[in-house]
Amino acid sequence: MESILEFIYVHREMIFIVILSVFLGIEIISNVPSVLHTPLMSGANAIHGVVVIGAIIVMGHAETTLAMIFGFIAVVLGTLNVVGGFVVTDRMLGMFRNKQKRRS
Amino acid sequence: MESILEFIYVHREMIFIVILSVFLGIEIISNVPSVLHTPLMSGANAIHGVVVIGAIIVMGHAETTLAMIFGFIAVVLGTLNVVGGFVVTDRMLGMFRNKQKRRS
Amino acid sequence: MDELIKVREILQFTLGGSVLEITYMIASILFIIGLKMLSHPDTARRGNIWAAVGMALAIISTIVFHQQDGEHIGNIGWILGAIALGTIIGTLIAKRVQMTAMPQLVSFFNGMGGGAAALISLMEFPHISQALITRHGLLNGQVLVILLGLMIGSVSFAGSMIAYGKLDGKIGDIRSGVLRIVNIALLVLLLGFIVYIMSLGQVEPSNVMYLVYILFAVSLIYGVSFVMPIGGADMPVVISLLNSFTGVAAAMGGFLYDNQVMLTGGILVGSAGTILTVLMCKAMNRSLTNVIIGAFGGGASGEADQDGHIKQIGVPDAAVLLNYSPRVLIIPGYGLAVAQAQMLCHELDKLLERNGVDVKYAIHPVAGRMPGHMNVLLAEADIPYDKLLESEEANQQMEDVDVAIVIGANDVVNPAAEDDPSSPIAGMPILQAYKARNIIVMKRGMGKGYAGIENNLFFDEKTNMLFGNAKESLQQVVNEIKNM
Amino acid sequence: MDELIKVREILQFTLGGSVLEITYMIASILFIIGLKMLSHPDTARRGNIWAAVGMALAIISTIVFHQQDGEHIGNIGWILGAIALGTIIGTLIAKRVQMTAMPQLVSFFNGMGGGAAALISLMEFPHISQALITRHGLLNGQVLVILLGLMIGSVSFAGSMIAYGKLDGKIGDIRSGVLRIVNIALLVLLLGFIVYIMSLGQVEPSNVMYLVYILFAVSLIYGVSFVMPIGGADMPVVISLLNSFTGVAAAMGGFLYDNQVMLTGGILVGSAGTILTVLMCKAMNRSLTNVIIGAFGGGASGEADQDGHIKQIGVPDAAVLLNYSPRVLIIPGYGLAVAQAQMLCHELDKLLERNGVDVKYAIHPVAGRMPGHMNVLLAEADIPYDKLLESEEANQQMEDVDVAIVIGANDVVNPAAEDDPSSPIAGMPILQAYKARNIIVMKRGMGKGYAGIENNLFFDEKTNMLFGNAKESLQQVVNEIKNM
Ligand SMILES: NC(=O)c1ccc[n+]([C@@H]2O[C@H](COP(=O)([O-])OP(=O)(O)OC[C@H]3O[C@@H](n4cnc5c(N)ncnc54)[C@H](OP(=O)(O)O)[C@@H]3O)[C@@H](O)[C@H]2O)c1
Ligand SMILES: NC(=O)c1ccc[n+]([C@@H]2O[C@H](COP(=O)([O-])OP(=O)(O)OC[C@H]3O[C@@H](n4cnc5c(N)ncnc54)[C@H](OP(=O)(O)O)[C@@H]3O)[C@@H](O)[C@H]2O)c1
Repeated sequence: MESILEFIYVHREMIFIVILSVFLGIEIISNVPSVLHTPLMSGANAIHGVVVIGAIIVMGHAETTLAMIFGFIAVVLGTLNVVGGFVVTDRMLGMFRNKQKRRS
Repeated sequence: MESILEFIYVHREMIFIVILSVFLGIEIISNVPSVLHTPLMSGANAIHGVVVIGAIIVMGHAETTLAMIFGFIAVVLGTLNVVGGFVVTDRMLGMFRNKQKRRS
Repeated sequence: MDELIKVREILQFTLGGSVLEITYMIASILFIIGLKMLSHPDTARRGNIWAAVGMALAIISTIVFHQQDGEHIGNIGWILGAIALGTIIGTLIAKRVQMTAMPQLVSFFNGMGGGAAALISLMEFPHISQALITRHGLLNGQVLVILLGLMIGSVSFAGSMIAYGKLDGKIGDIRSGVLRIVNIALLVLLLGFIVYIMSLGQVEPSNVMYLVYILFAVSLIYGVSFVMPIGGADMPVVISLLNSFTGVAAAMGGFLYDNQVMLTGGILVGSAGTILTVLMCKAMNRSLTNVIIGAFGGGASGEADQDGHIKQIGVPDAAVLLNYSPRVLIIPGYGLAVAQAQMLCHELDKLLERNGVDVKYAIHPVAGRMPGHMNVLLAEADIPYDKLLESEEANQQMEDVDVAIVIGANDVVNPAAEDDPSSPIAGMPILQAYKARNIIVMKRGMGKGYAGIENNLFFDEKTNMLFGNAKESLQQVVNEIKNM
Repeated sequence: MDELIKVREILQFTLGGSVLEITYMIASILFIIGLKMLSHPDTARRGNIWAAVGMALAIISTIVFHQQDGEHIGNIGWILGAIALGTIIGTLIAKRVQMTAMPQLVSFFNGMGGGAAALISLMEFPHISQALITRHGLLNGQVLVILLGLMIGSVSFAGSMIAYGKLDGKIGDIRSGVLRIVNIALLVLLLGFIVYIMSLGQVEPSNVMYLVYILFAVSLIYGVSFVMPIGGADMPVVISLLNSFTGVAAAMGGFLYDNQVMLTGGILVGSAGTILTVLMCKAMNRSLTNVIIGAFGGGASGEADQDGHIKQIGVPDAAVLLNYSPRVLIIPGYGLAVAQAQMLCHELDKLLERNGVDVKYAIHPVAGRMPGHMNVLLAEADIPYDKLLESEEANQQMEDVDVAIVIGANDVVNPAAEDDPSSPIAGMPILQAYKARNIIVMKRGMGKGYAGIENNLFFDEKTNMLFGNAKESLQQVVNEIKNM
């Protein structure tokens, strides 16, 4: 128990960031039209590829070969997530961009 | 310059909190109907009365008489802001609560 | 190194400290939820209460658990006394004041918050961390945060008091081009002064306190001169702006004390308040700069041709006209609010409905002196919500309206907004009463509205003026209809 | 003490460190703005690009400026190589895949992210701060964050791969009640295992690595068995859910490295993804629990009376019917997508319009296999946006429609949703094609739709079946009309 409270205390600012991000995420999405569900899911998917930064840090400080190999795989996977995610979203949105413009 | 960068570095988490709060504030308010402008302003006004916490801290650690006096005034002012703000907002909203209910 | 810091923070950990942080988190969540609920009609009142609960939690928890350098909050008696005093005065004022005086009240309370923020900065300046001063002199973040908090808080305090005075009719407008230049100069001076103080280098903060007091004084002056030239009609916008200033000032306190609830609370209000200010300006079809710099109204501009003749109408004729029209639209304005005639208005409306007349109200977003003013007043008089039309809806139906009764409104039905590009209200969306088949205007005389300009609607062929205080005129019309 | 910590942090300050933090702030802002823009049709594409810019900034800045215990990022060659490899493969896959395969692609990329998060946790477990272990043993926040990241990341990885396989038709559904119980047991086991590891006390992390590998393995198994029993039609919802899981896993990395951009990015996606999941379920009129627990479709339920007779129609008759009807409504479904008949559809529509027929499209929100599927396909075929009606609008006009052509749709026009409370799609809002004066249904045979149930619409008096692949049928109808 104490160690949980301590964790909260030490990471209080991070927890505030979490709280605010949670609300912000909800607010931003809550009015999205259903047409955009798929591209939005795909774009959000690309954003959590930010985990690749963690992979870069691991790899950047890897000392053993095992760590290097795992790190390498993690960076590749993370990059796939980021690049693939953004490219595929762009392709999807490219499909109905022109139509949507007329609408406004 | 360096001391500004240092400030940013040391307070990076606080700055993230600021950034997120700014966006959250904007998101939350951006669709408010004009009828609610006044009560919303009044309610928001009460919330920034949170500054009273600072006043309490000052006063709680005041050592000189001057600090005590200023602290006392600050706590009174802050409390006025908080209490007056919430009460007046409640009164305003009380005026059209029943009508609004029928609307939904 | 990261490790080292975390470990140090861990050593500093106390049970109370973590309970305090958890309450702060809960309080912040309640603020967010409260603000969110406040922006929806159905949940607004509950939202206000949630936010208040969050505030109470944060305050109580601070008193009980806060520690600074291992010391708990002292002087508890005095603190509780100050809180009690503030609570009593605040509640009394808030409960006693009339609905029409709400805007100035908000302004007053806002000023209190600004004042508190300024005082905190004054108190904390001498306590700036020695370590920081040794490293960077006064050129450090803590000094910046304190001085900005002082400046913004003071401006907000002084400005709010002036806005309060203006709305309460205690202070008139000073319209002068010079003041505008003075204001810009003052602002530059203030910012320059902050830079100057910060560039003093390795000095003992308490030795330069006199400079901080000067900054305080100049900020107060700036606050006064900032609001002084702005017209009374624009006060709601100014108050909203000052509201967001106070939010930012409170957030500075958050930085200072590493206190996240002050930070989130302050910044939320700061950003929400800014957006709200912009939205308010939009509702009046003006830009924020226009509000702050371009003084509104005041004689000079908008020369309407006053050669036209006005047509008066007697109470009996007005009563007949109303009673035998299929569709009547009531357009209330500031005059109705001043005359406190909303109850009578509802009586008229019920009477007419009983006689088969279809009665609706057209609510202009900026009718009256604060946004939502008319809605609040009409709600107070128990007028059903579904009778209220928003501007656009009302304008669409206007051509089918047999009689539009304009009660104490002026600017919001002034066709100059559409016709006359030189008019100070040019471009503001209006209620197009001139499109109705007949128009009855109830006002005391030929007095002008807030924008201070002539209104051609009153000279229209179709317009009938019914002079007199709104309350009396309405009473007479109601009696007349009852006797028919 | 607060002072002390700040001072320590200050000593740790480097120019590069602050530049890194500033880029992280900018990147987070770009993520927020990007996500915001992604949720509006007009700005969506630019939003995606902004978010991508933010990501590029964050990655580059990490490589250049990141320091850990004073050491810069090493192995740069390998890192750049890995990034290059990921970029090339990612771009190729993303560009080559067919529009109809988008959902499985998103799932695939999502799995990659989850896998990366899991690997990071695996790597970091042995490096847990010694100081923390001395103080609390394994019962500390860092261990919690690592283990949660491992578990959530692995579940997301395995689940996404299964979802990918299902959508790609490589993996069938396993519908069994047993699996549901197994799943609950597995989840409890996983959480219990985490608690167990954390309660081990003062042990050397590297000595308990085998436990962590076991956790990893069980998490992978759980990911598989979590998605396995869920029907293929529900995969978009599952992917959205797994998407938010990966977001949370990424955020755990943010805690671990005190890295705010990972934290905000991850949590934003976590919360936005959760809401999106809920919104998607709403669009299909189902609850999330229903999606996860109650398997959908699959023979057993919904016994429609198949005694009715069906009426077929020939291509010439269909062409005549269409060409001489004032109002035609096209209802596209999954079959149209599979047959890639959207272009032909547009040709038919242009042809009819030229002959004076009013042609509109009715788009059901869940027609096809992913939300917005039909909109994307029709947009691809250059069909003007103003011809597309949303469900409600279409239903309102349905009674005035002379011919409704249902092309490869089934569930979205199944009246059982309204009539038959025992049907698995009961309560789902449908396109009320049955209200139209005539109905033409184009499909290959009497095959069922995703929900796997009979459709009484096909036995309706007014319905004419035109059997054949949608593309071929449409081509024939188009040719026929051209020759008229
Ligand atoms: N709502 C807001 O948030 C807000 C905020 C700031 C500014 N404003 C501004 O305020 C104005 C509001 O327009 P409005 O049409 O409501 O009001 P208005 O233009 O200010 O006109 C009010 C009219 O009511 C008449 N009146 C005053 N007391 C009366 C009484 N006791 N009985 C009958 N008539 C009385 C006055 O004429 P007599 O003297 O001849 O009787 C006056 O012409 C706009 O210019 C708007 O931009 C509004
Ligand atoms: N959109 C989403 O986000 C989403 C997500 C998850 C689940 N779903 C579910 O998917 C379903 C969508 O409904 P729907 O009406 O679009 O499709 P559907 O109910 O799946 O029916 C598709 C019909 O198209 C026919 N078909 C297949 N290939 C064809 C071809 N080449 N040419 C002509 N016809 C062909 C099939 O009949 P034959 O075999 O006889 O040709 C089948 O009956 C709903 O149940 C929905 O809940 C949608």
